[in-house]
Amino acid sequence: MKRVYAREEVCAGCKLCEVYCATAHSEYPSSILKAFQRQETRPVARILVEVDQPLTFALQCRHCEEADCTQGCITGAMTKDPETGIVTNDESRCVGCWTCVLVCPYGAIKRDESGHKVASKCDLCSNNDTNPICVQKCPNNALIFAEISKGGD
Amino acid sequence: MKYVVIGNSAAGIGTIEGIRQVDPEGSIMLISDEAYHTYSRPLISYYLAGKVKSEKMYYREANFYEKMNVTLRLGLKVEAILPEEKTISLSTGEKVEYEKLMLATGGKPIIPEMPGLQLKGVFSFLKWDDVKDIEANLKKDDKVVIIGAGLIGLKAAEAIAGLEAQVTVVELANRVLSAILDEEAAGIVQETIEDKGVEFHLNNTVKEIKGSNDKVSGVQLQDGTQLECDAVIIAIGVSPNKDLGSEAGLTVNRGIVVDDYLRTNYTDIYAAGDVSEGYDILYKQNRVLPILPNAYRQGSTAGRNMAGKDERYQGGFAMNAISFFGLPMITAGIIKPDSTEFTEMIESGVAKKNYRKIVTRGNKLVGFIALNKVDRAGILTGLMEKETDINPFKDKLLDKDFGYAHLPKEYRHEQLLGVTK
Amino acid sequence: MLREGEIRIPSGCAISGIVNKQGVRFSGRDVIKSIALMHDRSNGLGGGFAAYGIYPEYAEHYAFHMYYDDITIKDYTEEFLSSRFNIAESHEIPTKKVASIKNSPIVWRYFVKPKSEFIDEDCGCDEFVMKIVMMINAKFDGAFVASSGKNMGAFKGVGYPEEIGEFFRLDEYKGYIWTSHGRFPTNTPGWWGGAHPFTLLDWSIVHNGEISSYGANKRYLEMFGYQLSLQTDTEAITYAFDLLVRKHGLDIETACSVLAPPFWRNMERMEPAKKEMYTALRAVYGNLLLNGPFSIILGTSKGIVALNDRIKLRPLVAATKGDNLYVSSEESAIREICPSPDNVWTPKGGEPVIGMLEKEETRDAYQYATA
Amino acid sequence: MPISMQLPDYLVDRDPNRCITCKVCVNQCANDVHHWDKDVDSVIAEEEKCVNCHRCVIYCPTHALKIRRNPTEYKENHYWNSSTIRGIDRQAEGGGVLLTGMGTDKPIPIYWDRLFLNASQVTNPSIDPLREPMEIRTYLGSKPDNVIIKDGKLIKELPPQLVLDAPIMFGALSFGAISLSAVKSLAKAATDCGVMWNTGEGGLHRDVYEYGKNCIVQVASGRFGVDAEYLNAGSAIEIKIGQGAKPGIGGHLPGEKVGEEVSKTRMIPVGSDAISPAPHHDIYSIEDLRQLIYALKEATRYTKPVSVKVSAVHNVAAIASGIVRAGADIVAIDGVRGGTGAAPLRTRDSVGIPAELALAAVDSRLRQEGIRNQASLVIAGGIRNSSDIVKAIALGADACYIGTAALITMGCRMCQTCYTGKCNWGICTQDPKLVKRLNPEIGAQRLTNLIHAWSHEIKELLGGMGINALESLRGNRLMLRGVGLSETEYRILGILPAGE
Repeated sequence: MKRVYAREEVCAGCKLCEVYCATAHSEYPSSILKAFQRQETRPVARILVEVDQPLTFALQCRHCEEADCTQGCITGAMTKDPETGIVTNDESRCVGCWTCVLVCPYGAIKRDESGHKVASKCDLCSNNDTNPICVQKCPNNALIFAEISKGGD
Repeated sequence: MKYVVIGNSAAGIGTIEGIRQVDPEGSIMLISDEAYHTYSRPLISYYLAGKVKSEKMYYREANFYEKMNVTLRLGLKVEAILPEEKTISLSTGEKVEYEKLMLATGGKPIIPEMPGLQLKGVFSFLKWDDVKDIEANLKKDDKVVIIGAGLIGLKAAEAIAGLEAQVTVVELANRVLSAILDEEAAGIVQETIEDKGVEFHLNNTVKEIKGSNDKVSGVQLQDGTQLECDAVIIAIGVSPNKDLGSEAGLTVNRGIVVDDYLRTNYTDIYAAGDVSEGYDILYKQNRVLPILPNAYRQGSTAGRNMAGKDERYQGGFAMNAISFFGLPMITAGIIKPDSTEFTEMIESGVAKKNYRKIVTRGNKLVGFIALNKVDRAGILTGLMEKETDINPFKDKLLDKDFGYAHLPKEYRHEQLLGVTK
Repeated sequence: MLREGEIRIPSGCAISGIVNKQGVRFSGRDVIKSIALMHDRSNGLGGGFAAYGIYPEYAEHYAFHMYYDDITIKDYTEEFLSSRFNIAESHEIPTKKVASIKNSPIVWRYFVKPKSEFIDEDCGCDEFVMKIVMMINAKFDGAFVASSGKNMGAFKGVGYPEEIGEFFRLDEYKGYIWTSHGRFPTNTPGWWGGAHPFTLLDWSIVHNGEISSYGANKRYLEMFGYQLSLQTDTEAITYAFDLLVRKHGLDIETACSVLAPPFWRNMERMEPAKKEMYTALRAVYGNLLLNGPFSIILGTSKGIVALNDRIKLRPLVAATKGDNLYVSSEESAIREICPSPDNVWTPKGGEPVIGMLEKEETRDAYQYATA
Repeated sequence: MPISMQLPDYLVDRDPNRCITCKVCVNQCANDVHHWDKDVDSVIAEEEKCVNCHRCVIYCPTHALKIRRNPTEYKENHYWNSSTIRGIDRQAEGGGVLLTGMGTDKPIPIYWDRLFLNASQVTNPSIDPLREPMEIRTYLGSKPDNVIIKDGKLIKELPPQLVLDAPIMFGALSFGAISLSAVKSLAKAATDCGVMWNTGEGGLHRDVYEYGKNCIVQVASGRFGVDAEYLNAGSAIEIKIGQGAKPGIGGHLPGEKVGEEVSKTRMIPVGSDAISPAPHHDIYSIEDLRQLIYALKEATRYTKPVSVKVSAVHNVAAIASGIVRAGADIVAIDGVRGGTGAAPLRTRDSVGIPAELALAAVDSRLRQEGIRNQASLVIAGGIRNSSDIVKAIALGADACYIGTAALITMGCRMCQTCYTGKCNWGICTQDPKLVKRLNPEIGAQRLTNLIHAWSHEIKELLGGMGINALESLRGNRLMLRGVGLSETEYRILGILPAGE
């Protein structure tokens, strides 16, 4: 499947991916200003920029083939779509137990406590075709959305 | 039947999903003594607290069995397994032949012998029916004594306190959550819970449940303290529900003993989940690890093996993510080592209820506690699972921004740029 | 008003030329008829002819056609000429009164050879004549050398070309090559020297077009000692041929491929040796590339070459009939004098049409009545 | 500490209605202008550090930022104006030579803008580059006066030439002054566009050897990174005598910029200052230059053209003539507006002459001497756009170097603080956290776009003039007319006033 890969050698560490991701997954997906100013709680980005200068890179759910989060999920909210391969969290079923946070080896699942507590994670902007918002908006092409075959890399 | 699965919880469901990954056709029968569509046991406290409604209790969608093409036999018991005949007999008198059998019978509550157990108002806290019972009997301002300050006991305490009942917890150990927390962390948790009006009696236990008119009226503690109460919840723990196995001649220790492929001593019979003793990669021996992720993984691995794969179960270790009254914590592995081969690193800020502890053995991470700041704890779990050499970044492990940026480039690239898992 | 040499004057034109490859000499009547057909391509402000083989009796002398504004400058120039040349013959060029031709200069003809003291290894006769011609044209105010080659001459002036032909009585001359030019300048003071053809030694050029590369061509030629006193394209083209063929020893066809080189992309497809040659020519002589629209007829004593710009922005048609090669701006102007040619074609841009004499001797075409 | 007299040059306008405290400005400003103050949960600015590089402005996702010139007025004084006063303040407090970066920003007459191009009307047709071939390929190198052909074959092959698909080259920008990302961008773009890039005096990093075919390797007075492999890695060699931004002085790359990679590439120890002497100490005279030219030709077996680059100074025409006679195949003239990573302000603004006049003078002089064919002429120093190039070629240049324009293409905002090494755009810095901000793929793509765009424009302009081959414009000063110049300037430029 296509995944988002970070190219740390050109990541400027600006964290604009976080801003755009948070906006896209907020109550006001088309307006940064509204998302950050009107939503009661600050919107949570589902991508995370790690910084240990000069190293920076963005990291988000890897949509694992054998996803620990889906296996560990106590409610069955976290599932991997057999067609698209996208791992998503059904927030209506999630109870915020953080087992997924415990098992995700990438640390890619965040706690969103803005509403009822839920695990918040990358959903590839709900598609496996067009570029997710983080890829679209990365000002330095440090994120790519691509299929890398096994043994490829 | 080609496959028979006994048990309708995480390990059983994992088994079915595992089988179906490999064998979309073979007939599957699922047998459970609970008459429910598969539901999530860890959610019972949420149910009791009213945070999760009935319709959200289910572990899989309504058409799950249909989709998986599973013959369902709910609300009945397996009386016996006849390994030689590859047959099981049911409480209905039926006999069912199997080619492969999964024992995912889970655990049962540990109920210590004491007077008064038969009284009305004594509950255990394991199944949905248990909390439905409590829900039906509990009134506002009732006094409830909970025996056991482990995960179950405290989840019960949280739920019941939320129902405006008065909760007292009695625990034999010197601290709450003694299996997953050390003293300092436990102290923080206890304080948090006490702030919500829950009382604790540590280093103590209930000696006798007292009653009047067949109904619970109080308890007497070991130290002589008398507590009035309207209900007692026994939440000491669970033990493997292994009798069916042992009676059939399966090798049994604390739980049913399985090999690396989750087979019992009868190669057609598998066991997974809370009933079994799987490999613990930290202790390097088989242990009962009654936690949900472990149960599911064992189940699905066993399922694939039952359907013909030859997949080694990588092993697991104890790990828990839980929160009480908004205080989250994640712990894993060995958190309170008792020998000098371990090293501990601690960062604590009690005021903010932040506490982090790292336990290492040699160049390996073998356990941690994260209180409050639990974000990205999974990275640590991953390092434990992969038995990664942590020496190059050991001093960063407690940093608040610890992440892949601090891991060696090769590891980082392999993990993030390769195909994942 | 500034005249040629003081300012560049763009102009449109008609051109026509005939060569008999057997060297048979024929009257100027045909070429006049041909150019006259294209009357509308001129505006009466310039016309002219070049003819080869017209002075067989003085074939070894340089034939100077001189235009003088007045007697004073004529005397002065003649004195100068006498000092540098042995003059075998000089006379006024015979003319006829034509109503529309006005303000004609004094037109005089000299057959000369350089005095031997001016000739040495470094400076042969041709080189010497060229220098003198350039000097007169640049510095002798009121005197102009219209042509200076051997056994050839240029006849040009202000007027329609057919009137100029009549004025100079060209039907009375016989030549094996005739080229002609009718001019449509956008402005002109009506200076006879500015009319075409432009000549240098036995090179003559008639040209239709406006070379946008003129400034580059001019500055390049200046590096090799040419003084472009007229500021006309024709002058620059003439010098370019002179440099490439006479001085640098390229053949005419190669010279044409300098003036209208193949496109780089076409060179890419050539076989390596050819590609290397064309690349070298273009890299070295790039400044001689003639850009912008042009069609030209180059006359030499050995034949004619007609050439278009690379993307054929000006018309040029060619035809053959027996030993005759015709080139002209318009097919009608050829058919006017050769109604049924053997072959008529439109040469591609940059592809020269070459009509060289096949033998050295020439003869008169008594049998040649015009067709 | 005595109070500083220096006011901030710029003020940061942060619209509180638009700031979402995302802190992108904080993490992007290498000058540490922006800070997040957690006590008030807002971002504040230390304006005295702001150099107006626009990094924060462009990266701010809500356009909450504007940078304004500090509006505080000094007492009006045409002579002792604010920049003069500020310069004195800087020196009064710092005591050093005033340093600056990029080309001069002083209002020197811009001759390019006084020159106007011709176009065809009626008497000859303009040519539509979309319909007709339009050729801008350029050969740089010494040309013989004539071509000898026998039996349809070339007798003597051409001396080595550089073939350019457009008359544009990236000027000398050294690795060390600029980042490896910037070098890679230039190298890749030059290769993709069929033009040349120039190492400057920074040597050739291993990662860009693959772009050697489109590279001019420079030999400067410090001889950094020069060995036989280096000389043979490029397609031409350039001896750098001078630089338009700082004629007469050398270069100084401070040791802190000499990291591992710069050290390897320049072949000097890590952390050591890379000092290029003002003169080449083996060239004190023209005959010494000849020796070096031929030494380099020998080292490369006469397979590569040798260029000599000089600053445009007063007698540049005579100097250029000498260079051609010394055997150079290409003469590069860098005018007073040429850029730099670091130069003393006074030198940059006051030394040298404009490229336009130098070019015209050199071209005329070489033609007068009949040696214009012996070397190609490359002009540099402030070429801003395609029409500057077209005008330069009409004045007599064979090709142009672009430096500043290329830097702007890669993101440079001309803040002129290159010498601090804190380039927020990852161009003029060796700080790894800044270097990676310039993605060489994006840099190369932007440069390629620029070259392609300019190529199209050059073709349009040529077509308008009725020209379909660049050769026909070269030195074609009739295509230029001037406006508002003095008689002397017209004479030097060799052009007529508009209307004549």
